[in-house]
Amino acid sequence: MSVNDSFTPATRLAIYRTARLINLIDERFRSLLRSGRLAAVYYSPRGQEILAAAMGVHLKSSDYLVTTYRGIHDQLAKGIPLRQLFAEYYAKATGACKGKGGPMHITHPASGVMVTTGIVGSGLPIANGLAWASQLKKDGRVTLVTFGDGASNIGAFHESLNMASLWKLPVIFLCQNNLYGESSKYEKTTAVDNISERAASYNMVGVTVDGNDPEAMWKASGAAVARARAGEGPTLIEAKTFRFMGHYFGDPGAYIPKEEYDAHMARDPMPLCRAALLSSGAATEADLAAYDEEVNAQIEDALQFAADSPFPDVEEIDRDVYGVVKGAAA
Amino acid sequence: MSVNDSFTPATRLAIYRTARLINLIDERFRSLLRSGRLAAVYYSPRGQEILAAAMGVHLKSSDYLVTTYRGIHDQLAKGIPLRQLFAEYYAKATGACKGKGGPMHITHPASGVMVTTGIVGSGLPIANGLAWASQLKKDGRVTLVTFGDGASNIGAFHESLNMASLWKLPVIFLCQNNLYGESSKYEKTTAVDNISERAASYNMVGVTVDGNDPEAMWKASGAAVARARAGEGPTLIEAKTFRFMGHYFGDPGAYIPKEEYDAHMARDPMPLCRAALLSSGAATEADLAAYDEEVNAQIEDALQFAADSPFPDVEEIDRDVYGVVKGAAA
Amino acid sequence: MSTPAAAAKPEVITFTEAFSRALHDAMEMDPSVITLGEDIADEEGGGIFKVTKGLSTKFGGARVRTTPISEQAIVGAAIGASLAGMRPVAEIMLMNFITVPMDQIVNHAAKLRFMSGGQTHVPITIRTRTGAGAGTGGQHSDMLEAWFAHVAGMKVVVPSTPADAYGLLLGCIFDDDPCLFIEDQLTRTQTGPVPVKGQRIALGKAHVAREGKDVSVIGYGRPIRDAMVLAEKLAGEGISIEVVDLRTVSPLDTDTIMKSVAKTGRAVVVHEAPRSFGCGAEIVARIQEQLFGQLKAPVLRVASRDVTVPFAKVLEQEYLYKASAIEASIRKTLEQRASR
Amino acid sequence: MSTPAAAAKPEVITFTEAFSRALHDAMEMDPSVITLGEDIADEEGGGIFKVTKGLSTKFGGARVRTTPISEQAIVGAAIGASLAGMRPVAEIMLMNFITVPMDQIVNHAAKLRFMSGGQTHVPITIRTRTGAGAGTGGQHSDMLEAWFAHVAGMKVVVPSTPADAYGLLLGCIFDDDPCLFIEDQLTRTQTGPVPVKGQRIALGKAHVAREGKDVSVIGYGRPIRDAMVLAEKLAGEGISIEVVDLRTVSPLDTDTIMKSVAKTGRAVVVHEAPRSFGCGAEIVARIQEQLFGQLKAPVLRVASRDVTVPFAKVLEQEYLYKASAIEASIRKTLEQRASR
Ligand SMILES: Cc1ncc(C[n+]2csc(CCOP(=O)(O)OP(=O)(O)O)c2C)c(N)n1
Ligand SMILES: Cc1ncc(C[n+]2csc(CCOP(=O)(O)OP(=O)(O)O)c2C)c(N)n1
Ligand SMILES: [Mg+2]
Ligand SMILES: [Mg+2]
Repeated sequence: MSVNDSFTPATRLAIYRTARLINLIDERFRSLLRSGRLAAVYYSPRGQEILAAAMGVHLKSSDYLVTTYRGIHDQLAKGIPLRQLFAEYYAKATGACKGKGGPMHITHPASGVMVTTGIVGSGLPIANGLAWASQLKKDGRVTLVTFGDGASNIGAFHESLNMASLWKLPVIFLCQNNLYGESSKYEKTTAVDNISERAASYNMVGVTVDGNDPEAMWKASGAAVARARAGEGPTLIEAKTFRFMGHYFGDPGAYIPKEEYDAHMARDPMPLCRAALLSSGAATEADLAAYDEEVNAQIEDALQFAADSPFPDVEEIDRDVYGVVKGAAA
Repeated sequence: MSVNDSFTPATRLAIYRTARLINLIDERFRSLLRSGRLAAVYYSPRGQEILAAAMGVHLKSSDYLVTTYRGIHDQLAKGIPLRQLFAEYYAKATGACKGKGGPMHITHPASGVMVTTGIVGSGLPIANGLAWASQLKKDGRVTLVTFGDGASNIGAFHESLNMASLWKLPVIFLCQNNLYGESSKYEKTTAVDNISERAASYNMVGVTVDGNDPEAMWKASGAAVARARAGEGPTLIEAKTFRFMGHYFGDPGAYIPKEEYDAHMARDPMPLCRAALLSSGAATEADLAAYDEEVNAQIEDALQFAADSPFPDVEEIDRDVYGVVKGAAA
Repeated sequence: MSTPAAAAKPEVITFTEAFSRALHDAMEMDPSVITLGEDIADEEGGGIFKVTKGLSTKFGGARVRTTPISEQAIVGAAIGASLAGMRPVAEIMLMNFITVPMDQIVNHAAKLRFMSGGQTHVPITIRTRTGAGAGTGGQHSDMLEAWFAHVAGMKVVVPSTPADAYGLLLGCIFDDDPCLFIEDQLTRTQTGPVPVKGQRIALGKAHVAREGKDVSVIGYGRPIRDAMVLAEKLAGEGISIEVVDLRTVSPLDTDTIMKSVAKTGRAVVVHEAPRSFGCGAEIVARIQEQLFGQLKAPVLRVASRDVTVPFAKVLEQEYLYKASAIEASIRKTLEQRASR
Repeated sequence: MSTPAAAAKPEVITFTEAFSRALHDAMEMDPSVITLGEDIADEEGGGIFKVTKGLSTKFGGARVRTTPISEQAIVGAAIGASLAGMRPVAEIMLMNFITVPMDQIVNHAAKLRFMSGGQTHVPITIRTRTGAGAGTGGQHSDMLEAWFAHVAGMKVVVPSTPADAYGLLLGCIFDDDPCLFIEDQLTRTQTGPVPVKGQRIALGKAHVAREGKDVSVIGYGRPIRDAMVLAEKLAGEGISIEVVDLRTVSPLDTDTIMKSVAKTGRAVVVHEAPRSFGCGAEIVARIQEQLFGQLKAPVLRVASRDVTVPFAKVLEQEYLYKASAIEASIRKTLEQRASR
């Protein structure tokens, strides 16, 4: 895609479809958690569907993704298969990580999901390495690493952006600024008005964009991907968004002022995208209803697959510790 | 001092005197090292005397200093007594640290030298803590932390400046940009034209100044100290300078292009300051010669003190491990 | 000591309440006590585990600071403030995140007293939380105390009851050396008798939690709770277990350990951390060095498996040390007669 | 093996040459081998210790990269590149600086294979250098191998001769797990026989450096060189020492250790790191667990003192483990008869 490509209704539809997939799966997971039919620490992406989808349409499955505990939207936008994803949430042997990693460590190289980390900021240095390998192999791959606003205050962020710029690495730093880190407000922990301004510390291109606006996010993402593929180096994208479901599932979110929450809710990107799509004529109510049915069927299938799958054998505990021989255990 | 105070010949003289003290001690140490009469890893401050002196005249002994392995100029500008300093270099029981810390860990609270670290960038987080304590006690102290250009690429730098700005701490981050980190050129490791530009990432005041120009350095330092004392928060000062003696004593410095080296040498700040001082009439050749004699006498005294002092008792090894009881040894 | 029975008694508190009370009482007693960490102020809900709830409201935002996600800056700020005479308590939310500020802790907090020849010291307390069993997987469950026990200058403390948690946390805060205080996330709602307000427990002293004559069970933290239950059960069979709760893992109270094992001649060492190169090895090594010939059986270790903490419950339980293994080891040391 | 005699032989190389040759040969053999670290390229002089000299000129700046002073980014870049099929060798200039990238090493490099269920793995080698005796003080001398030995998924390697250094470094580079390779800064100019080009030494296997029947001396790295000298000397007195060089500290080759001690019945464990909670404790613990009753004397440990490495030579020497202490311990285990 070239930066001048125009944003078509078809593109909006593509973005909506991915975002809606994320949206429906998130809704389902939260209802399963509420009813106790799923037991896992869960970090909802509710509110951040559009930005992940708008970036996702620019990426190939061969491109690399490094994400975080709040990463299910990134993983789905990257095309991870539902069955392995769900089975991992259910700690089943058929899960992407055989139930050994769990939701916080989803990995699926076939779809380019290389690392999901539970440590704030730690994905950035690793993303540089994936991009360095692509630069050496000239394989044209782009590495996308996503993280939050809070992560922009940790040392690894600084070291990584400096190195990526010096080495002109094909990497995209996507900061999903949802205005909170756990229960801490952005202003209380981050001494800069826009995180994208920090790119200047590394002679790097930095842009702030409304992550909830499909067109704006699609343009910014496309430009960054094009820059990386052309060997012109990294980009820092700050996608402004909001976290509708608190930090983790069950977080009462009492620290968020009601007016602030309501103001964001009034601009929930999902219904907005849906409305724009309908008015653009790219899809009808019927089309979207049909799509929901299609997705719900996939969800049912994946849930059934997870339910029918066995838990890992106890023997699994000794596997994957070392490559060849089992390690340090006496 | 207020920012508008003008730079007088008397001030230049005060700066020269401190810088010359540093200069003469450094010359002496290097001759002692050459002749093998001193055995220690030594990081010469040659070329960075003026910036340390120009900052030093603004500080009280009650202010705090956190410096690095290349810190003898900062320590002398802060007023550390020669006897304890030299004795520590000579690993004597009368040294500031009883010979247990050595040149890389010079500590002397009475003159405000709180920490000297051998770990790049690690002084910055600690400086914030000293400044936090001053803020809580309202004791009006300022904390100065010095570090190199290379240190501006490590994570601790980023975390520290962000926190200092958020908390409006009375701390001054003095980056002594001597254009090299060990044998690596600035451009190869640092993706920004001026390190002071990084202050913008933290809504912090950042200035780049010619550290070898007494007036410019004095003005920038004075403004930063005034800002800190007034409770207006931290400042990042990037003092451009050069490292004439390589990274450590004995470093052949083959990685520095001759033209580059010569160009800097031609602007050696010490003779320039001396000349300006004489032409300003603030001092005569005779005055400066007398001062050198005075300093050389102090150096002789301190060297004699160090020479006459005993090495620490072997028992010292078990002291200062824990406050009350000796620790983990079986 | 806390036993299941205790949980029934009226006058009890949870571990979380004990941690919280210690912080409140310390800040009340001494204005130089200050605290910092992620989300710890009341504006942020008083901490993700609510241990710091109420502190910022009571003592103000200047002494109780919510920080950015910057563990190096958090520990560094604590160190610096301590050099200026404060007694900072820094919270590192979970122990796996302590891998981030290792330089500040090991190269600075632990060494500054020695390297300065005693001119400065670092009276900080680092509170952190961890422990497997909650299904949080490989990066949120590690017990890494062995690293810090291996660093001279550090003190490492792990409580096994709410009352000890209170007394030991006070002990850390008012100790003049850098202390690492480890809170177990799995037992945080368990209860025990209420501690005496303001009463500190001295660091560096192990506690004989239960006297016995047949086998010494030596450990710290969560497994001590299992050992106390087991001791009660085995007493029914006439097996007399002595439970030695180290409380302070390092510096290690060798005397109390030797006194106990010299008496029993049999020992089982237990901890939650993985077995290999864990703290248990040091305890075993010292016992055989000092009591060789007096031992009636080899000193056995019970610990978790040498693998990454798995997510799946079935695997996580397999990873964890087991109370049943403590019992089996006790019986094994009793069967065994010195084979010479 | 290297003995003082060897140093005299014509065909010898230094440790530094051995490290360097291994890197050159590995990069020549396999284009996926890449390396990064501070000042390592020839433009910067080929590394502060010259180990990487010539690499960037020979293999180009794309594969041999001088980095900023950013240890987290250095190790992270190595991890990421390894996930994409490369075999990165990262240099952490001195071991005390490895406290900075601990999160990348412990939470990521060591765990990704397990947490991904084997879908990814991290074949990186982290070369670092350390060791006391050079007068560099508290922040430039620490032996921290015990930390990494306690982390499942990591391999820890410490060579005791130039030939081993070459073979083991190749072994690390071509191993499919994250390896920590520790170079001793004090002996780097010492020499030993030349290794066979391209010949790797398998990880996880200890090496009986000298056979003997009276006492097993077990260790790794620098102290093994002392042990070999001592063994030669004591042989003159008719004392037969078996020297077991672990080579790989973790995973620990328990079989070779037990085979040796089962034969001798006496063991002295030695390492440079401070004694308490060091790797020696694990070795002692396993020996007494497995050979209880067959031991003729307690297993003794020789190690450095539990303090910060001091600057003053007199104190630094007092800090360091001593060859004389190894000899004294050997004699002590020989005097002692099981006191029952
Ligand atoms: C190094 C580290 N410190 C602290 C934590 C605990 N923690 C987990 S998520 C989180 C907040 C992160 O906020 P942000 O980066 O904005 O991402 P978001 O959760 O909002 O998507 C914190 C502090 C952690 N996982 N790692
Ligand atoms: C964390 C860490 N990494 C690497 C080193 C090794 N080292 C010591 S000084 C130095 C260069 C520092 O350069 P700079 O910050 O510019 O300071 P300068 O020496 O030029 O004054 C390096 C890499 C260290 N001491 N600490
Ligand atoms: Mg956020
Ligand atoms: Mg420099």
